[in-house]
Amino acid sequence: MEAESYLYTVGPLAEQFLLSIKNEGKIKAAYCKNCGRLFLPVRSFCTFCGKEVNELREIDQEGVVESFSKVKLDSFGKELKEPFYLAYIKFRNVEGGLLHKLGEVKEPKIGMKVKPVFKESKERIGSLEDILYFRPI
Amino acid sequence: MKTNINIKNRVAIVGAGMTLFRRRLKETPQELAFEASRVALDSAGLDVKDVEAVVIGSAPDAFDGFHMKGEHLSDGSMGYMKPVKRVFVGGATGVFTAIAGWWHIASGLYDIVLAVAEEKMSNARPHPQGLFKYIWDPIVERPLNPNLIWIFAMEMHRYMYKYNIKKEDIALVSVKNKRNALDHPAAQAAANISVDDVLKSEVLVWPVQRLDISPVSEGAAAVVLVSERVARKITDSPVWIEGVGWNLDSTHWTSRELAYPKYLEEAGNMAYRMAGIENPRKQLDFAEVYDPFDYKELHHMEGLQIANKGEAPKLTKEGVTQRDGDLPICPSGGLLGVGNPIAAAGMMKVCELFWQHRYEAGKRQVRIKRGYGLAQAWGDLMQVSTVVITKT
Amino acid sequence: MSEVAIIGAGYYGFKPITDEVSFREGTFLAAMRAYEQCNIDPRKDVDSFIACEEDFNVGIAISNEFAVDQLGGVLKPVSTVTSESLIGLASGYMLIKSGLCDIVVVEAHSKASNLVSPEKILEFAMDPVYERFLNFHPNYLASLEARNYMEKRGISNDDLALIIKKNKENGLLNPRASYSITVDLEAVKKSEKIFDPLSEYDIAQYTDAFVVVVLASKEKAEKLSNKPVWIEGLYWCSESSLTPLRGFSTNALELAAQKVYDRTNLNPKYIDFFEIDDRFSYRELMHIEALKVSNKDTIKKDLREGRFSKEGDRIVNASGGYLATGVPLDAGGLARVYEAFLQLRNEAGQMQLKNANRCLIASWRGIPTSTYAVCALSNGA
Amino acid sequence: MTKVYKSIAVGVEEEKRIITIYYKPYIRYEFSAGQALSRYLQELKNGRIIGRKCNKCNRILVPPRLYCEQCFRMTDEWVYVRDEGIVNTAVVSYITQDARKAERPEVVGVIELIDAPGQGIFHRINVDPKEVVEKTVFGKRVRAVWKKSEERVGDVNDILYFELVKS
Repeated sequence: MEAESYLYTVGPLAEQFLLSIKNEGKIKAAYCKNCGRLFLPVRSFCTFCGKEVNELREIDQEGVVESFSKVKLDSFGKELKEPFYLAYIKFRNVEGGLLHKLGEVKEPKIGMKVKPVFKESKERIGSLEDILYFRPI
Repeated sequence: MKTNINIKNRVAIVGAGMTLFRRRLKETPQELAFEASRVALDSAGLDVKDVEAVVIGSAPDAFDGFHMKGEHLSDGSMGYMKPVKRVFVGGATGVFTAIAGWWHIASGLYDIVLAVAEEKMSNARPHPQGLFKYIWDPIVERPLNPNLIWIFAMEMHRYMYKYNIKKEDIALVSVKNKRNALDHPAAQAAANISVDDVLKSEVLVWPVQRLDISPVSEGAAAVVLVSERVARKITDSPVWIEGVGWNLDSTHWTSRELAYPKYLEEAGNMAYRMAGIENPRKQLDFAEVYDPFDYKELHHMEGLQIANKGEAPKLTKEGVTQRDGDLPICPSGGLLGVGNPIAAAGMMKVCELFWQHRYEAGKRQVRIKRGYGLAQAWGDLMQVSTVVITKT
Repeated sequence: MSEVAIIGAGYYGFKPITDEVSFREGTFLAAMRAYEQCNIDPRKDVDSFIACEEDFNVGIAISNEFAVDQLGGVLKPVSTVTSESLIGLASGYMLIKSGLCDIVVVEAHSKASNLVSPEKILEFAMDPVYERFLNFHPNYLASLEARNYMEKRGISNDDLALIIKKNKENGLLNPRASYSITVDLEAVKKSEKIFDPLSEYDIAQYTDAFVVVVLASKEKAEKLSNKPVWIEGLYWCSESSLTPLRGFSTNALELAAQKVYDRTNLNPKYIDFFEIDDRFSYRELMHIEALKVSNKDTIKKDLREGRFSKEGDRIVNASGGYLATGVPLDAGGLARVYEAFLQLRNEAGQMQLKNANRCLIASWRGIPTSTYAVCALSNGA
Repeated sequence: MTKVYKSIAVGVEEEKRIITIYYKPYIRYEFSAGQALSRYLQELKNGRIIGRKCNKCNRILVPPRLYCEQCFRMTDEWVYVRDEGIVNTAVVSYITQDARKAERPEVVGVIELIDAPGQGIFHRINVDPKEVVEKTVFGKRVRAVWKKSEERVGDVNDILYFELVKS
């Protein structure tokens, strides 16, 4: 009951966020001038105080695993040939966080410190998929 | 219907705002909802903290491309850690969003409610019209590969046949509304065109031609609703919601008389009764009648009893519905002129009530003599209408 | 005394598959039962109808179009609330409180058996930029939350098994509990943790169900029913649908419950039984905490001591909950209202609880949402 | 003042340059037709149109429903109706479902059935588009043209179209 496909715009500030991943290999967070919060995922409004947001700021790239799960089924419910670790990762002084994969890890733990591993810069397209995974520090 | 007209709590509109209406906007649905909400709150002099509840209106999830679209829109609509609800009556949703906001306050449970409508239609590929096949019955209608325009064309042609109405008379609506929209700062399809331009435009589904139709659009619009107690405190010029009405006819449109919208008559009567209006043609100052197609404005004027059956084209021809006429219809420019991001377009009409009553409509301003304005929307399988009546 | 009461409720289905009816026919059968109970004619007596449905759950782009005939609502004020059915109930409640309506019908249904790929529909509710790209089954959002919660509270899979056993066995006396079974704890422990750390036992399955509820003003309720069930208070609340922004929290439920407690001057002690969302076993515990039926320090002990069982002092999900009845999509809230309606009228047969005079219902819209509704019902005793 | 936020409009060409996210959904249904429509489809396969009669208001409902929406009661019996009707409305479509130009124009409309007054069927009508444009087709009598029995599958397309009954 859907269209054949969708082409979503990502919004003006999220576009900057994705471009900074692509061009600088850096995860940045949105900064709300009004309430002073840094937050992820990036959107051009502040969920918490209801004001417009149009600034990104650099953040510590080191994240902390808040939770993880070994993903065995894909979005169709089919078994994956290569299961992977899905994690929820938070960053210092940042509200919210990111969902991503963990790599180079045998036994993940909650509280584990990780950092992003990016694709080669020429392969990056401006997407969260430009990050291959997060690996333990 | 034994609707009780002894409403306990009066409700006022104290702020309105909208985004541009365009074919394609860069913002996400949440961001568009946010922008309209922010502008509406600012115009009311209120902050997100003041909002006690949020009502969201949006048409099919398949357009924006989100299941549970109301959930997706909620934090953009200032709904974070608040009661948020989405209502949905097809194309009639925009006006209905304001009605749902009204009952939050009329119930006495809330004092300040934000009503937001949003639509993003150009996410869907290859064309958003393809999605409309899913509005048809999956078993007895979808297999015929219908296009959305078919049903409207069938209704339009039945209307033309029954009352012997000419296409050139219908085209006058498109000419008027697109011209009115030249004065609307958000307009997408404003233009100075002639009846001839409409009649010569591409035939899509006879009798519907390209310029009979409103465009594919994206955008959002919002109003701030408050209780009488709050209204008296924060503004000298509240716009009161005096009547609300909505009505849904049978799903089986093939067994209904398409030439006349009976459901709109019922919805109108519900709202008129509440507002104490006995003669809409004489008592209304202006009406934002739903006009996704030019014939719909005429059809709806008749359902609303602004014109007798089959006689709306005559009023239009006589200039009554022009902005300087005795009963201006769609002074905003309507969906034909401002654009048609479905739910947002209906809400744009409610915004227009607010601006007109407060003499904030600039060049679009009509004369407020008797005090009443009306906004109406329509949708589903030509089966539902929603009506809001306001008073200065 | 409250101003709005439930005077009739009817259902059809609560089965994994209801191929014998279309969704319209199933709703018609439920509506007929609800109207019969309070002896009303929908064509004459009802002022407004509310259908709770989501397009992608129904399979029609404007599902409101198809909501009207089977309720008896033709040419009446009918509308759709695209949300959890308790939030639809709240709309009916407000329509009556406003003075506009005396009798309002609220309907919700699930025809989940029509859905070929419910997981892809849920993925479609997730954010295209920040969530969908990872291509995982949406239940893993619950997995993340479960691990986080279990670690914080020191709760093990053995503890979750106690909830599974309690609810699935409570359901054995409930004719609507198609998924109720006697539970062998050892088998639960051995089951594969496919949604690591959760197994299939921890996750309620979908069910087909049609529920119709009739609301009335005080005056009408007292005239039409000798056993009205009063709505004492309700509230609903959303945090953010974006999981990475929100993290793992039930703050919105906590706030909704607090509002209901404040408005009704109630606290959990005055409530005889709770009907709350348990679509994931661990979620029952999170919801119990948010409703202040227990707290983070005592939850594990309370669970192990059986305080939430039918014999306990804080009865949770005596109906069997979703783990036993299945999840009827957005009809879940009304399904729980139906269970409470029977209990409060002393009509629950073998399931009947003693002294069931007041119930608190808490519903959730499931992943990826953070939308909750809370409703307090009482029989006025 | 009319308060309008200056959202960012994106042109067709510009859209190719900005970052967008492509997504291919997969959402499928297996609808239960239900008791009334199942029989309807079965009878279409047999080359017949069947309705349900409400013995309270005496209407025959086509397509059949298990319930009468006016009386709110279960309908009472199955009734076959002739595959003939009167054109209630008709239009000429020059576009396809997803708004592309159609190869050839197609006439569709609502046919009010002779044996079930007030009840219409939505279908194709095989008639010269000129008759539609001139509105002469309105009120004319039409009859269903069916697929050959071995080709019928129990679908509304078992009726090819309706055509004018020659008088």
